[in-house]
Amino acid sequence: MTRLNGRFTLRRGGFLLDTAFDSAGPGVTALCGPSGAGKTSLLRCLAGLEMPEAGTLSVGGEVWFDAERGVSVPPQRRSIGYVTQEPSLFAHLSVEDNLLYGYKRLAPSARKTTLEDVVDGLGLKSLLPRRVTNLSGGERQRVAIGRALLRSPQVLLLDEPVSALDVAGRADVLRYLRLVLERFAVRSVYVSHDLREAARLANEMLWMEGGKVVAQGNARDVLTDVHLPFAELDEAESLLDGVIEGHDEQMGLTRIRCANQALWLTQVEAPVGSSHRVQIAARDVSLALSAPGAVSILNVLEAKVSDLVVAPRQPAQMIVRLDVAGHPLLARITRKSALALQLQTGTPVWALVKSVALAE
Amino acid sequence: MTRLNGRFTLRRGGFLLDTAFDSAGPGVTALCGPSGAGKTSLLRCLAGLEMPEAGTLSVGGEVWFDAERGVSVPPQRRSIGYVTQEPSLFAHLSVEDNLLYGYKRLAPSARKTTLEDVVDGLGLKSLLPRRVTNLSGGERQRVAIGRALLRSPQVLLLDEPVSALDVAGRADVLRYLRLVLERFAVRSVYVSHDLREAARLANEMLWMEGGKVVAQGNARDVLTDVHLPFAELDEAESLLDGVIEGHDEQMGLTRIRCANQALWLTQVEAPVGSSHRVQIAARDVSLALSAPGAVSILNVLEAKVSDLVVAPRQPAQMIVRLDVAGHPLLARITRKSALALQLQTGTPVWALVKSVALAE
Amino acid sequence: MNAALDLTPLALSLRLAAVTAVILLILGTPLAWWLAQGRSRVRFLVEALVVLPVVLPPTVLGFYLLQLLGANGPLGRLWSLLDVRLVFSFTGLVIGSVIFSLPFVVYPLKGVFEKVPRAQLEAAATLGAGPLDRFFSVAVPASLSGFLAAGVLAFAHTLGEFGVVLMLGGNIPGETQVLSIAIYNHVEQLQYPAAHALSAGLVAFSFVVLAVLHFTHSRTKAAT
Amino acid sequence: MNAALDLTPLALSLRLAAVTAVILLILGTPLAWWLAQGRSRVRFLVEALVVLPVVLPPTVLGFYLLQLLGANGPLGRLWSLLDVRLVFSFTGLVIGSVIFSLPFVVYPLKGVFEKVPRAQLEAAATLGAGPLDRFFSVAVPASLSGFLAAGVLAFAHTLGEFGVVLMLGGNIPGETQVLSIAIYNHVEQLQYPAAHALSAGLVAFSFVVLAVLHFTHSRTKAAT
Amino acid sequence: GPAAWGADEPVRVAVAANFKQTMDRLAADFSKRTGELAPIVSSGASGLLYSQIVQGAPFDVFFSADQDRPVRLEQDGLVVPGSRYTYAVGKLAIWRPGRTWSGTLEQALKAPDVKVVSIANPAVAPYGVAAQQVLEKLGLWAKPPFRVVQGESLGQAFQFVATGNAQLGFIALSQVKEAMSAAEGTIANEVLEIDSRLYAPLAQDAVRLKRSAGKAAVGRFLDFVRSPEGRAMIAAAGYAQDP
Ligand SMILES: Nc1ncnc2c1ncn2[C@@H]1O[C@H](COP(=O)(O)OP(=O)(O)OP(=O)(O)O)[C@@H](O)[C@H]1O
Ligand SMILES: Nc1ncnc2c1ncn2[C@@H]1O[C@H](COP(=O)(O)OP(=O)(O)OP(=O)(O)O)[C@@H](O)[C@H]1O
Ligand SMILES: [Mg+2]
Ligand SMILES: [Mg+2]
Repeated sequence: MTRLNGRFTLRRGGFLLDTAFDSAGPGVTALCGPSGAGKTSLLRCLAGLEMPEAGTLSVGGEVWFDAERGVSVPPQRRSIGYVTQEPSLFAHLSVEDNLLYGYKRLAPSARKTTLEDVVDGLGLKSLLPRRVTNLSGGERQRVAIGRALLRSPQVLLLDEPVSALDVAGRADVLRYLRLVLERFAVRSVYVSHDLREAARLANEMLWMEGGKVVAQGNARDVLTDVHLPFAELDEAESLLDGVIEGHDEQMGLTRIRCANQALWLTQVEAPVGSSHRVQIAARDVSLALSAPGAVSILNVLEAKVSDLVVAPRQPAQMIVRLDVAGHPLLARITRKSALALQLQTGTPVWALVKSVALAE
Repeated sequence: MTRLNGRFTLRRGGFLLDTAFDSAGPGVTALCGPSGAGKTSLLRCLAGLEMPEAGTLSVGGEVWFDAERGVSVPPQRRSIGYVTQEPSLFAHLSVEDNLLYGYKRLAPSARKTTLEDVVDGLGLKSLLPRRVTNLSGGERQRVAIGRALLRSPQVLLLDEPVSALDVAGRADVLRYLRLVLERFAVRSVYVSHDLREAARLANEMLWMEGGKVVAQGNARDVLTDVHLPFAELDEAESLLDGVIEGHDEQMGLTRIRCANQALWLTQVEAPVGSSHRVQIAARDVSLALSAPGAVSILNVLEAKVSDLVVAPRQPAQMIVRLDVAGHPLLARITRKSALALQLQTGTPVWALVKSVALAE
Repeated sequence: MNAALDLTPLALSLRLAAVTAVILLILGTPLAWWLAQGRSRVRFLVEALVVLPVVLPPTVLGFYLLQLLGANGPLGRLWSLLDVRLVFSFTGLVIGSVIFSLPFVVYPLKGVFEKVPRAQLEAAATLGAGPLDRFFSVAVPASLSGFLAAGVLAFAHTLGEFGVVLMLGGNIPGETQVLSIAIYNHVEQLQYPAAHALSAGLVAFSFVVLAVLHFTHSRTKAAT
Repeated sequence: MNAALDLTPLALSLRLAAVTAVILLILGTPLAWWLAQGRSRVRFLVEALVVLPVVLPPTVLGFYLLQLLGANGPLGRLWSLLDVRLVFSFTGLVIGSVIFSLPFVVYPLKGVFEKVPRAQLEAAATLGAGPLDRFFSVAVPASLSGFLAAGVLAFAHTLGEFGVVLMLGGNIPGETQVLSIAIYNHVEQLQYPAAHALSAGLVAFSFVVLAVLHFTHSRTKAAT
Repeated sequence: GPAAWGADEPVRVAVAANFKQTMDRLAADFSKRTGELAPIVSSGASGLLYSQIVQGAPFDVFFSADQDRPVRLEQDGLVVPGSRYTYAVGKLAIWRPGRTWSGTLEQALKAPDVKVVSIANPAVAPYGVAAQQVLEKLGLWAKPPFRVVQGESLGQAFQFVATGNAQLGFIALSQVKEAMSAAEGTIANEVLEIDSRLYAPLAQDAVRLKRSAGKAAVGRFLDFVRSPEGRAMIAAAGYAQDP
């Protein structure tokens, strides 16, 4: 699939973006990092809106930028959709015409989706004839996403695209986004401050700091590496791949087999036998030395401690990496508990998983 | 303290804001609701930026607006600070001059804070001489917050003020905000899509839908009312008031007595005997019928089921309201577990609390 | 001679003003866009250059243009090879008017072009619009009031213009005698009633046209 | 008559252009602000009205102003009670120039004023700035290029203006004989070398001033 | 194009502004009498017309307000040799509106209520030069007891008086007739013709331009202007004839 790789050197006042990256895909690459890390700057370089002093960019083997050879494909000839951090809709056009702006500029054969589909998926029906200047913040963001999708891009750049949406709206939009990205095999770089949100979408994660990508890799590994900044976040979580084993229609639950064990989650519409990824928040994982009795916790996994560190910013907490039949699983517990349980690398434990969610 | 009350009727195209509200204070009133509910419209009415067709507004007994009597105090004479959803900094001014814009327009005696304090609190030191046009999204938001705080307002209106900040930055800003709001007894209305964030700050919550405030009340009660939309959210949580009983320096933990029981949380810098509020996410609460054995869960509370409903949008989940010595506590568990535990109103249970955080 | 009833000068003036305004918008737009959005370091020189036609008295400007474009002028000779006469013809009036009103088109346009949000131009680029497409689909609609201002000023200034037109046109009735010259002639000949009638007519007509234009524009703005 | 060496007309022209530009900015700014941001429904009428001075030939406009402001005119009589003479004086030149260049100030200013972000004005209001304060602290700095454009156009147009000034001023050497009239006289008298010298001087001088202005402005923009 | 001046093209006349009305009448009369096309009359300041002619303006004949410009054109070789002649000699007058004339020129100029006197600009208008000469002769030029305002043309000098901004103006006698014909009402008794010895003669010359060669109507029109009928019309307009 579309591989994104290259390096950029871009100086803007006191800030220096100076980083290499190589993201093989497929799917979504999450781009995270503190405010001012250079996430937006990197996206702008990818989009061709900044002209780095040095560097290269190749997308799916095509060279989009090469400072030395003087190559720079202009933005309009890069197949990108870019949802900027602050949506910049065309003030003189209606919502509908905003949505169609990129669409109209595509050869019909290059159009992968339709206005109807996007409007339905993002719940924009009632907004179509409206002017964009008096949309609410969340409405503006959804229009911007729709506009970028209708451009049917090869690469979709999303800079906190749902920050102004309420929880329910955000879930709806992300669900639709995931669907579209998969359906059309779009590569996407997704900036988010919400790690759970990012993890739900991403195959791969980049962590930026001070203008540099400092950590990068498969989302499952990066997220559960206790030495990387993800693990210490409140929202730290693990991803496990599994296969649906069955549904409990009556209870509305689905059983999924992950790491050779059964996990229950809220029923999903998916056939038995299909592969899925689940995400488990580190804070949702408790540890016990013996199999627990009657608790409301549905999922109990046999595991072994494979790594543990004190959380750098919260010294009362420990981050524990578990090995569940070869799959990494993060748990966050208090140091007091860890001491009481006398945890160390190799200790066999029961992981009590409070909540399991489907990641894809 | 400053009581905000009134009602507004404002028509904008097909949208009708038509609601009454009465928020006694003190402290923060969270304003939540889906995208397009009218949150921003309501703030704009409070700020005096919209002229409702009908209605009144009184703030701390002072009449700021009365359509019938033709009273409308213009925005510049309302003592408000308004952080808008998309920060609108003055493009021709440096960060420092942006921050000082409102400050300079105050009589020195009315200034409650200083540039240094705000700059330190929001980490803006290195940005001061910069022009605002090339700030990152998160930097812009922090400058906007600082500018509003330096106006030393009586009422602070915050429209998703930290949506563009990363998790750590967001926590820092909210901590500082809480400090300032308390120190200067500022009344605040806080729009947020992140309920946990809102709950951490708010004494009172308003839920808007379709231009109306549909639920309103004390944050503790509103949040734990299983029939209100808050409880069904992923981020649903409970607030408990307690007193610090002691610190475990070695483990870095603090013991707090809530609802007559002891809870452990990450050590906080507060003297023994001081009152605090803790927040407990519904998804962090598991239920057991008997006292559990050795688990990594530190906090186990005796409780009684006082109410339970199936989560409206996730029929596989149940929202359980517990009574912990008279204090409400929410738990979210799967229907399967609820059935296994045979929960009903009155069932005595043990609440296993995975994580406790200080709310204020 | 009852020139008050002779409508040829009026028709000529309107034609001249309209043609001039259109040509100026066509020429001034790319120039203004370049001044507003270009990156060249010499833009300030061009900005200064554009204004120079109006620092000279119109008659004097006309005099120099006559030297340049006339039968003995360098450009005049060149064009006469093509059998085109640049002066003492409608062409001459247009050339003179275009040069003389250039700053009144370029400056207002440049002013609004500078305010076209860069974010919107960038958004258009990422949505597949090339520079020209961006200009027409984003910059122009965002700058309508600037175009209106530029067009109105060019039109009005050309209607009232007198010195350049007199010099380059030669005040030939039916050919280059525009309304402003006709009114001037009446005043000069002490034919005040005729002058008043023509002036009042011109002012009233202009007022109605301008008011309608502005009214329509304000409706459009409110509607979109 | 060796007027090429007589610098009085130049000094007078510069003074007139400067005074006119300043007065026009002072008068035109509130008018343009009202047109850009006001809510009145009759704005379109005023927008049309502002342009009318330039649809008349300058000399004819001057003629009517002379009737209005002159000794027998309604305004002239009024002012003469205060012992102020409005015509054949520098005051007269200023009045005429101000009226004649009004649209070239109002339109560019209105153009940029319309683009002052409403969100910034609202932010200023919530930060305690009243309407006037907002105007000076937000709208003006955001509209500097418009002020530059308006000032430049007013200055340049007044420098070159000739008809109104002649009519209201009476071409009194040392008092109301501005440079444009002097140059015209030379051309009319076929004193071409003198005309060329003055024209070249005027154009060169204007070019330098304008270039410096625009250069400084572009630096300021880049710096802030 | 050049084909525009074919044989059946009307005569194109460039005329100094002060003679425009008279020329209009001459042209109309010529056409009425002969049945030929009425000449097209373009007016302007003589100096400007001169520049235009040098640059190839499509004029057949040039009626200047002075002798200087026609001479210059002769020197430039643009004129049919021998065609220059003085078609009119202007008469200077003063106009003092609002009162029937009495007293002398000097008394009028020195009257205390004469605060502003208008003349045509001596730099560009021969009538202005003449007015200056009169004032010089009367010793009123260097330090006049009134302000002297200058119009760019005779027309403007007239307007300053007509609008009441000048109490007295030096005008052309021909303007008196024009003002009457323009329904301004008669001002004849407010006007005093100035003794022609006080100023150099205001001879106005006309020339036939070379480019009119082959256009027979031009000769016929010039003949008409020079004919007794034409001369009578010029005299009636307030001009003297070549002395
Ligand atoms: N011209 C400039 N001069 C100095 N610093 C600049 C300039 N332009 C950008 N910067 C800085 O570069 C840094 C990176 O900006 P960028 O917008 O890429 O950050 P980000 O990672 O997207 O942050 P956020 O999450 O807050 O949006 C910021 O600290 C910004 O202030
Ligand atoms: N002029 C108008 N015509 C029609 N609808 C309008 C107009 N102005 C605002 N609205 C609608 O009013 C609703 C309320 O807007 P508001 O900005 O208050 O929402 P909000 O609650 O702040 O939403 P968000 O969380 O997305 O920011 C939106 O649906 C918006 O589209
Ligand atoms: Mg960013
Ligand atoms: Mg909003």
